[in-house]
Formats: sequence, structure tokens, C-alpha cells
Amino acid sequence: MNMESSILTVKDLRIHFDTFEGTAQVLDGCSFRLGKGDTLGLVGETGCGKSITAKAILGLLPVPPTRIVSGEIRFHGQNLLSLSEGEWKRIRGNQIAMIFQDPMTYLNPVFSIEKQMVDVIRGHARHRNGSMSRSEAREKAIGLLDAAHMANPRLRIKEFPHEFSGGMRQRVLIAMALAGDPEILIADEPTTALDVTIQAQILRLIKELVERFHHSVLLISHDLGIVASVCRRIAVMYAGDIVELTTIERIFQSPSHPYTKGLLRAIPNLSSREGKLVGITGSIPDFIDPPKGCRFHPRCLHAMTVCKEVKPLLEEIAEEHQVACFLYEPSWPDAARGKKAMSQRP
Amino acid sequence: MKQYIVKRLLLIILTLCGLITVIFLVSRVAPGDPARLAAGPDATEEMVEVMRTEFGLDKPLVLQYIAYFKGLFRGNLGRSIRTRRSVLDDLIAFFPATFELTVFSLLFAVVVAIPLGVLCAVYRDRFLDHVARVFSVSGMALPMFWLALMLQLFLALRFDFLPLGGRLGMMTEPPVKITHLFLVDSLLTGNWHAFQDALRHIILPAFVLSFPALASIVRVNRAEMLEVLTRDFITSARAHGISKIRIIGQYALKNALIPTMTMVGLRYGWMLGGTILVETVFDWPGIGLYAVQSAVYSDFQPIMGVTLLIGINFMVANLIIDLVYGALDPRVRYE
Amino acid sequence: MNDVWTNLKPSKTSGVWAQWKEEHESLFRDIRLSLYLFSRSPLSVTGMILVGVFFLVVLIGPMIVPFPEDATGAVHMSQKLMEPDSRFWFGTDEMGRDIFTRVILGTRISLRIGLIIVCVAMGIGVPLGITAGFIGGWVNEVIMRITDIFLSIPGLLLALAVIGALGPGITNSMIALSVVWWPGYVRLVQGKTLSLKEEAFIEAAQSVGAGKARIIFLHILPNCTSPIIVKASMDMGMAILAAAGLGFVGVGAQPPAPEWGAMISAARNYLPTWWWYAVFPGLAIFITVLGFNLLGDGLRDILDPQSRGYYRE
Amino acid sequence: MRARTWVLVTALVLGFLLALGGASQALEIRDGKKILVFGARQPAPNIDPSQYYDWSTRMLQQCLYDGLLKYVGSPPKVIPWLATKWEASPDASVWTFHLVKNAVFHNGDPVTADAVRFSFERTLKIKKGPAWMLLDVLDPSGIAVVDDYTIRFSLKKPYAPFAAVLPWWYIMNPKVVMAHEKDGDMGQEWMKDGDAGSGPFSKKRWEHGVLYELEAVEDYWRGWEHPNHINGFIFKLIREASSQRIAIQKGQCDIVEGISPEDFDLVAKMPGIYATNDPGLTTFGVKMNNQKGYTKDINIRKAICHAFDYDSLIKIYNGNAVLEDSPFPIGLRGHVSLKEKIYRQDLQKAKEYMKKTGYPDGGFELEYVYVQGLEEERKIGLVLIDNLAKLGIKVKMVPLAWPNMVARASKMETSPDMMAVFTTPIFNDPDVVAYQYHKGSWSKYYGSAYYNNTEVWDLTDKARTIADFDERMKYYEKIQNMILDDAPEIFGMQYNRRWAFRDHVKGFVFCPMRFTGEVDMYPLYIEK
Repeated sequence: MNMESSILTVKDLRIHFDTFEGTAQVLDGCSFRLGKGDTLGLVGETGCGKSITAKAILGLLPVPPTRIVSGEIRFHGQNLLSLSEGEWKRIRGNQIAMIFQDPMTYLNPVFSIEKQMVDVIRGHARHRNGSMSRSEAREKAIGLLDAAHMANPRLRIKEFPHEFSGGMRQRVLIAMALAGDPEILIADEPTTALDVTIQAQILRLIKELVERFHHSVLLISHDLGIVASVCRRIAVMYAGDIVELTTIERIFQSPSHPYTKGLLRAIPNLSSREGKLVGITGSIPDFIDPPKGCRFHPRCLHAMTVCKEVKPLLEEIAEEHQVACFLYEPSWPDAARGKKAMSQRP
Repeated sequence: MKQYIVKRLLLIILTLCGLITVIFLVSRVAPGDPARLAAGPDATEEMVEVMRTEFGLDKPLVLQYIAYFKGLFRGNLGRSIRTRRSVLDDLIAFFPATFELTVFSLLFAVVVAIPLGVLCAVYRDRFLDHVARVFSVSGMALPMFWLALMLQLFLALRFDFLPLGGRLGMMTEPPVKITHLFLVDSLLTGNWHAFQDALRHIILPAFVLSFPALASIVRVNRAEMLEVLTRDFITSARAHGISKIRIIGQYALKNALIPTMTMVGLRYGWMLGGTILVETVFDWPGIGLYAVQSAVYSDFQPIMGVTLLIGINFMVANLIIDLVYGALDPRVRYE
Repeated sequence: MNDVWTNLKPSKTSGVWAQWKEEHESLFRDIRLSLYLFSRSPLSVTGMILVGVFFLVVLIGPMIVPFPEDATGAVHMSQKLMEPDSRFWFGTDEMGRDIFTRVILGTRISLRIGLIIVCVAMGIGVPLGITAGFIGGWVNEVIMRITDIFLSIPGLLLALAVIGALGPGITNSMIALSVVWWPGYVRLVQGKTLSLKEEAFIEAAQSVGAGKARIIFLHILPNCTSPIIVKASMDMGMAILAAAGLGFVGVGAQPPAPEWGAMISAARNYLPTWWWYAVFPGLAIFITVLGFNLLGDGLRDILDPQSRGYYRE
Repeated sequence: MRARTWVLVTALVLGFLLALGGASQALEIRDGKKILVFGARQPAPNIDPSQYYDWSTRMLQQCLYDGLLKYVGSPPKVIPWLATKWEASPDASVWTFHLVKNAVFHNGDPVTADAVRFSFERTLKIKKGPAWMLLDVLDPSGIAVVDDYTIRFSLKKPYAPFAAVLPWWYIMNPKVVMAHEKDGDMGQEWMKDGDAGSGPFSKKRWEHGVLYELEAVEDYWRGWEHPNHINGFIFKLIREASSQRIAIQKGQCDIVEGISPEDFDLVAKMPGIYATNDPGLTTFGVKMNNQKGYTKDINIRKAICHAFDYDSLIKIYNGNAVLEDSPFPIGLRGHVSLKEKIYRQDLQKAKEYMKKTGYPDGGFELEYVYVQGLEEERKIGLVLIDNLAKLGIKVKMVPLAWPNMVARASKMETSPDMMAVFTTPIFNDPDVVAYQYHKGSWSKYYGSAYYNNTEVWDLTDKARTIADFDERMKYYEKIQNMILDDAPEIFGMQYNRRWAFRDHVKGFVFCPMRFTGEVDMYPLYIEK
């Protein structure tokens, strides 16, 4: 896939998070691209930095304690990180919209769905510098809810979040996300909070909508299955690094990174939100002083001395297939490569 | 909803009965001899007896207790030994002043404190925030009566623009009594002079009385705002490009107001207690002053009357607050 | 953010003892966190210092005051109402007594008032609260209804009524204030106990057949301490304030005791000309109470974060 | 931006306050009427002359009502008022009064002998307020209306001071009172705020706990002494000494009654203000329980009398007081000065007396009971603590509400070791003071010493039955000496009665028979 067609480019993004115990390096130089109509899945254990990436793209990270140390997020060539709050507002919802993890907590409990959606819709209208009357906005909201397969929206729109089931709320959130018909839709674990049957419905909904409105999608999940069902490409994330980036087909045919392999082995019990992989021994490392070199090496069965020293970078090992692992460095040991790798580290 | 209110009211009555009992028992521990005071210092034994029968103090405790309840239903709260008048009359005469003062103070506190709290939360750890926090912490540490004296000393004395005490200038004819609240009445009757005078008189006491309330409401509101602003629905609102003003002024504030309300209700009660001190300093002719003087005289019928009245006030206020919840929070259901 | 946090924590494992271990692991962590937060909040530190100074003054007061006898009933009519100067730092009062001396020695009275009221209140409130919360049922009902009665009117008023009966005096005002103070603790502890009863580790403890007493003393009480400590430290200030209030309306401490509130009420008659008489005791009250409040605040922020920016009576 | 808004807000608030700022006015001239403002610490919740009196109440009663006679001037004289003249039988048991013909009540009814009879009867029947003064010498049956303007009192037993009592028995209009009678209460309920009098002023505005306004009866039957007499006055409650001081200083009041001695001296020097300073008849004494506890021992009592620093009393009043030199107040009819005998501070003597007791160097504690909130009594207590410490006696200060104090005094067992008491002779006759030491006064607050000397009692009883005053004097001289020797109390001082006036207020006449703050408003007039 080529540079030009990509509308969102995340390059070498480093995010640190200050806690009283020290600085957690939660994102350590992650890079990926998202093309037009492209659907990319971001997979990894809970807390590997997926959500942070997503929030970073929408500039929703609370600063402090988070700090964006380096890197850039380019949307149509414009670096979002350099935007003012005012400019952000034009992007959010309008061009890039987000569907959140937990529908229970992402709706304001004290306002009716109508009010919340109308506010959103009119807000967008204003940014498109054309205003919109309440009633118009209301009609549009009802339309969106309908599109999100909400049973008799005209009535239910009056209700308050606590009167809806989890699935229904997620539909509301999706409808809201669509309100500004954005180019990019970021779905952060859109189904994890829901029970399995609902999950399926919601996924189907998202797929359908994507096909209908041709959004580019960044789907974040800890569940390979889910990603596979929606996305064309996939990025595997481990402890703040993208370790493997390729298409769905390849990931299942020839998973390359040891961690990816582990993931695949672990699929059955992956959805158990324990944040612990049965397939792989040990658990996600401490972000405050992460392992030197490859962050995965303490858990890696194939760990070599170099892994403990040098941080591997994403390297093309095949068409549309990048891996960050020294196992796939053909001419290793090679001081130069090592040095190059070193020089990449801040 | 209806049953809920009824239930609450019943509970209030129950509590009041308990309250009466407690105070009644307490009151009868009093060593003093009320009849003797009523009779006057030079009174002969014979005269004291006259009083004793008149106040029903010659009957055994139980009978007095029953008698008190009986009287209560007939709207008779007994008689004050100090003022030699029916307690009910006194309360009717003095309560409006207290009510006006507390409500005015509370309004003042709320109107100032809530925006201030919001601002502090928004500009957390900025100059304003620090100032407001120091102010709010010290607000609760300042002895009301002392603050009152100091204000009298510096505002009322040094610069001569606020009166020292009282409810109206002694030359100002009180406005026609409709609600018995001077500010309201004078406005209703368009008596601008009286209104201005009443306002001038209420400013200092109201400020002093509202000070602690103001402080604590700012604290609560600030804390709540800070907490709410970290919630997910705020993030999503931002993600959908809702403007900052709206997020803070509506989405966050409405959530934050719910706990704040509780504090407001609580503070109303504390204010009623505070009147004891403030009215003493500002010579405000309300039931706080009435209570103090009665207590010093160990004149008990009035104390019971005041306790009862304030108890009712406090509990009803809290009931109202709970109803306000409903308006603020759709999740609240009254069972 | 949340997922990062969960990962900074050690992963959960099941089982009573493991849970115990976890309890303690997190305890150390909490302590580290506490110290960090506390030292980072200037207000808390100020409070700490003020309270420290207060206790210091209580201890060495008698040694540093110029005229100790002035606090115990000596009078010098010849030097009444003298302005503050090098000899009488805060001036003298209507009986020619050194106000500085009396203010300093007043700390002892205030401390006594605060401690006694808070301790008595806790002594009554905490057991009742636990009983109510733990046993529940009608016991709970009865206790809480009674508590409500006492909470149904402002404390100061109730105290006033009680004093009206017992007669004025410092002891009586302390009794009166204790009488109105305990319900706060019942409410606090009862609520906490109720919520704790639901907690996993309590149920676990019960499941392994731990006795009621054991549960109360090993599980519930320790978990109530933080809020209690916080409230106590706040109440120290509030109690002192209330007692001063009673002293001011003239039913509190009696002469010649150098109680601040009483001093101010005597000083009223000498405003505005002899302003210093009223000013200094007031400042003393203010600073003391401020100290305890700030300290309480700081403690709450670190010990009892869920109760957030305020606590309820 | 924030900073600016705040500045703005504060500016606005201040501006607002300034806008509200009103000048405080002195004497109010309301549509040409001269209305005085009298600042008082004590309310008058019940002005029924038959039910109650204290200084504030009686001040208003004196304005609304007239008595047969009236006290004026210092030394106090009893002058005819509603009565023009009167005769007493030689044994002082039958008294006849002749009334003025032109006196009318506020509603126009004439003041007749019937009204007088009614008023006395009412008070005697209700048995409240001043009733005690005559209760055991006069029965309703003893009151006879001779004709419309003549009335005769036949006492149960001879009572020489009878006439001296009458100024405090006010005459009420029977028609008005009985018109408001509710279930046989003789109009008590209504008379609390009612006006059934014939006095120089009538009721205008009654706001309990705040103020009472009275207006002059322009065609008062006795006329007015000065053309510029006041047309009314506001009895304004200002409970705090310091507030009163500010009120007079700022001219919000024209007369104030209760500011601290220190302040009196200050305001007296201020422009536009003058302060009177007249010796009063009110005595301060520390009554000791003569029959119970340590103070039962006369030597301890004398020791205490000698240990007490009398000058501090004067200091407390900033020099505006005189020490008593006899059990009877200086200036009271029948007082005899005992300068050389009276107790003064002399620690030597005090210690000697202590030696005669079981406790040569003390080591016990005495209670000092005083009225809650009475500044002077509190200060005196502090002085006692200081003084008696020198004898090794500890003093415990016990402030009590007045009723509790009276209650404690009412029984010998509970009557305190030492009790601070102010007493004002209710009428100008030595008997009134002598009787305080009579068994008949036991269980009264002024009898709290439970003074026990039958000889003194007999003399007192005898003296009150003699009509000829010079004859009586012999007895009273003896009585004063005997009481002094028994040292039943610390004989303290008589403080000066003080009021501060704006200097346009003229015509004030001091009369020591009136209570602490009480002012006779009738003679006042304005001069500007």
C-alpha cells in the first residue's frame, strides 16, 4: 500500500505517562498508516497502549499526566499534534469520530439521548459553518438511530441512558459517531463491555455501516477474532510497540512475531479480561522501567542476546508484512544494523 | 412520588416527637425555679405559688409532658417566663427575621459559590484556584461571631456605610406586613426606602452567616467538578466536538450539582444554628437571639419552641433538596 | 488511562490468604502514595505545622508566658486596658491582665475541649455505628432513628438547650457538645460498615468461619479508621470553634479561665476603642481551627480519597 | 482575563454598598415633631402595671400611667400627682387621698376614686408585680371610695411608709381594662401590650424585641413644663454596651443608659455629647450565708470583710462610685454614716480574725454566685479571687441565670457562701433596707444572708409602726450599728447612675428612687 493514498499517518509516536512512581513509557515509537476506505485492526493485550493511541489521534489524552514526547500524527498531511483546541473541535466527530469501549459510562447520565445527540449534531453543523434548528437536528438524530437499528427511535430518543441496555447504548454511541459523517471511524473495543450475542450484532452493524458509508476504520480490540471479522489489515501491539503489521490472511497463514504466534495459540481464552495470556508465560512488563532491547524478550522463547540489548524495528519481510524481530534480520549479526537500531532510540 | 413525600412527612413528625421528648427531659433537669422568676424578685411565696399554678409547674412531670403535647395540637407552645408572652406569639414575631436572614444568606452563598467552584475546577492549581481554596478552608475556620465583630469594627465603624445591627433603621416604618420578610414586602409594596434600608441592614449579617456555607459549597462543587471532568462521558462529549463551555457549564455542572445540593441542604441547617451567634452580634431580632436569651434565663418553653421550629425547617429543607435531586438526576426514583 | 493503571498493579489472584497478601502489598504502596501526595500539598503541610506549633505552645506555654498568674485569677486594676507594647505584647484586659499570657495558656483549654468532645463522641458513636451497621435489622433501625433525632436540629442549638438545663460552665458545655457530636460518627461508621459487609474479603473471612468479634476487630474497625481519623481531626477544630461560640454567648467557660470565646465576649464591651482585647483571642481561635482543618483536609485526601473534597456531618 | 473580571466584580459590589450608604441621623424631626431615641439594653415585654416591673418596664409605665404620687429629684421627694393632698391617722393605719379634678385617661374618661380603687384591687387580686409591697398591710376590703375624688385606705396594721410606696402603684382605666377581660383574667392578657393610662405619653408603635414608640399626649391633663417638650420617643433595644456607645457617638441615639464605665468617660468628652453622673441609692454587697458553711463563722466573715480591696470597686467604675459607710445607702432617708467603724482592707486584721477560726491559713473554697452576664459582678468576683487568695481561701465563680440565683437564695441550705447582690430601695424610707435583714426577708434574694439577730428584727418591727420620723430615727441608728457589727455581708459601694445625652436634650431630672436605667421622660425638652 502506498504513501499517497493514506489519509492518517502515525509516525514514531512516543507517549509518556507521569505517575508518582515514575514515568511510564506507555507508547514507545509506534507507527502505522491508514488509507482511504482502509480498515486496520489494532490488537494486543489490555493495556498495551491501544486505547492511548486512539485517544492520542483525537487529542483526548489528559495532559498532564500524559506527555507526547515525540512523533507525529498526520491527517491529510496536517500534523494534528500541532493543533489548537479550537482546531481540534473541527476534526473531532467531523473528520475523525470515535466509538468507545464502555457504552455504560460514555453517555451522560443526566441528559436525555435526544439532548446529547442534538447537541452533537448541531455542533457539527456549526463547524460546517451552517447552523441547524433543534427540530432538524432531532430528525437527523432519529434517522441515525434508525440507521443504527434502534427500535422505534422516535419514542426512545426521549429516554435517558440508564433506561437503555448496553447494546442499545452502544448503538446510540455509534449513531453519534456517525453524526458528523467522518472520514475515519475509530472503534475502541466497541464490544468488550457487551455480552457475546450483542457483540455479534454490534459488529455486524459496524461492518454494514462501514460498507455503506465507506469510512476508514481503526478498530481496536484484544480479540483477533473480532478484528478479523471487520478488518482487512491488522497491527499487533505489545507493550507500546507495534510488533507485527500485515493483512488478516497473512496473520493467520504465517504469523511471524513470537508474540503474534502466542496470541494465535491463546485465542480461546483471550477474551477473558484477565490481562494475562495463557499462551505465553509471564505478563506485560512494567512500563516504568521496561526491559531493555525488545520489550518482549523476557517472555520470548527465542530470545537472543541481541534482543536484550537492541530494540528491533519494523522491517518489511514480505509484501504488506512488517515484523519487529531480530529473528527475521537476514544478515544478523551485523554491527551496522545494530547501530542503526541503536541510533533510532532516543 | 406522593407516597414518598407522605412517608417522609410522617418520618419527620416521628422525629419531631422524639425531639420534643429529648428536649423536654433535658429541660426538666434545670435547677432553676421558673415560677420565681416569673413572679419577680421581690415576690412573696404566695405570689410565686400563683405563678407556679399559672405555668402548670405544680403538676408532676408526666402530666406536664402530656399537657405539652395536648397544647401542641391546640397550637399552644406554652408561655415564655422571660417575656411573659405566649411562645407562639414570640415565634411568629421573631421567626420571619431569622427566615429572611438565613434564606438570603443561603441564596447569596449558592449564587457565589457554585460559579466559583466551577471556575476553580476549570482553572485547577491556577491563581484563582489557590486563592479560593485558601479562602474556603479559612472560611470554615473563622469564628463567625468574631468575624462579625471585626466587620462591625472595620466596615460599620471605620467607614460609616453599613448599619451596626438591627433589621431596619429605627426611623424606617416597617413595610406593610404581607410575608413578614421586609425585603419581599417592601418590594411588593414598592416601598423603595424600606427596601434599601432593609438591604443595608441585612448585608453584614448575611455575609457573616453565609461565609462558612460559601466556603464549603465552593469546596464540594470544585471537588465534584474535578471528579466529573475525569469521567468517560466528558471524554466522549469532547470526542464528538462539543464546545468546552457547554461541556463544563452543562454536561459536567449538572452532574456535579447533585452532591453539591446535599451540602446546600446541610448548610441551611447549620446556618439556622449559626443565627444563634450572628443574631447575637448584630442584634437581629430573630429566634436565634430569642433562643440565646431564653437559654441564659433557662426559660424552657421558648427553647423547646425554637428547637421544634428549627427542626421542622431543617427537615423540610432536606426533603425539598431530595425532591430537587429528582429534577437534576433522572436516575433518582422515589419509593 | 485505566488499563495502564491496572497493569502497574500486580495482577490479581484468588484465595483468602493471597488476598491478604495483596491487601498488604497495596498497603505499602498506599503509604508511599500518601507521603508523596501529602508532601506535595502545601496546604496540608501548613496544617501540619500549625497543629505542631499549637501542641508545642500547649507544652511549653507556662514556661514562656510573662505573667502566668494572670491566667489563674490575679488582677491588677492599676494597669487595665493598656495598649500592646513591649511589656504586654497583646495589651492588657479590663482587669489589667496580660492578654498574651491568657491567649497562650488558652491553648490548653482549647486542646482539652477538643480532645474530650471528640473522644467522647467517638466513644459513643463508633460502637453504635458498628453495631447498627453490622447487626442491621431493627437494631440498626432503632439506633439510626435516634441518631436522626439528634441530627434533626443544628448542633449548636441543641447544645444551647442542654446547657440551658445544666447551667453554664466549661464542663457542661463540653457535655452538651459531646451530646450533639456523636451522631456524626454513628452515621459515618454505620455507612462504612454496611459497605464493608458487602466486600469480598469480609465474606471470605465469614466463609472460613471467622467469629463476629474477629471480623469486627480485624476487618471492619481497621477499615473504618481512615475516615474516623479524618473526621476526628476536622472535628477537633470544629469542636474548639463550637465551644468558643458557647463561650461567646456566655454559657461556656467561666472566669477566670482564659478561654478564647469567653475572652472575646468580655472584650465586646470594649470595642472599638480597646480593639486588641477582642482581636488576639479571635486570631488564636482562627489559626488553631485552621490548622486542624487543613491537617484534616490533607489526611482525607490521602487516607480517604473516595470522600473527596468534603465530608458530611 | 479572570483577574479583570474579579476586579470588576469587587468594584461593582463596593459601588453598590456605597450607594446604599446612608447618613445616620441624630434626633429625628418627623413632620415637625421632636422624636427622641432612647437606647436601652432591656426590653419591656409586659407593661401591665399590675403584673410586672423592672427598670425598663417601669420607665414605660411611668410614661403611660400616673400614680397618686410621684418621686422626683435627688434626694428623692414624694410629690402629689393624681392626688393633691393626703392625711394619715396618727398611728399610720388610715390614709385618705384627695384627687385632682381635671385628670383624664387617654380615652377621655375622668380619673376618679373608683378607678383608683379598681387599680389597687386589681394588683392585690392578681398578686403579681408590685403586689408584695402592700399585700400584707392592705386588703381590697380596706379600700373605700369616699366620693368621686376622695379615697380612703384602712390598713390591716399600721404602716408608716405607706405613702412612699404609692408612686409605684399606677392608676388604670377600669372601663378599658375590663373591656378586654378574657375568662376572668382581669384583662391580664390584653394589658401586656395595652394602654389604659392617663400618663403624659401614649402607645404608638410596639415591635417586640426591637423597639417601642410612644408619643406625647399634647393636651396632657397636667400640662407640659416646657414649650419645647418632646413629642414622643423611641425606646430602642440596643443590647450591647459597645453598640450603645457607637449609637450615641454617631447620634443614632439621643440618650443611652448602659455603656461601660470606661466608655462613659470617653463619650463625656466628645463634642455634642454630655454624660450625667449622679450618686445612686443602689448598693452593691456580697451577701454571705450567715447560717451555713464556713461563712457561718463571724470571724471568717470579718476576715473576708477586711481582706477585700474596696478601692478596686471604685476602679471598676472608673471612680464613679462611692463606698458604703453603713448598711444603709448614703442618701437614703435615715442613713447614718459609720465611717470609723466600716470595714476596709487590712490584711493584718483579716489574718488575726482568721486565727480565731479553725482555719488560721484558710485552705477551703467558697462559692461566689453572681448574675450571668453582669460585667461589674464578674469583675468583682475576679477581685475576690485575687484578694481571698491571700488568706488561703479559694473562690469559685458561679454565674447563674437570675432565676436560678433567686431559687438558690430561697433556701438556707442552698443559699451560696457569697452572693453578689445589687439592691435598690424601692421607696425612700429606712424600713425598706432594714427589712432586708429581717427574718421576713429570708428566702428573698436580698435576704440570702439569712441574717439572724432577733434584736434587730424586733427593732425593725417596732420602728415601722411609729408615725413620727425623728422617733423612728433612734431605732434605725441602732439597727445600722448592730448589723455592721455582725458583718453579714461585704458592704460594697453605691455606683453613680450615668446616662449619656446628645446635648440638644435638656431638662433631665435625676431621681435615685428610679431603677438603674430608668429615665423620667416627662420633663425632657429639646433645645437646638
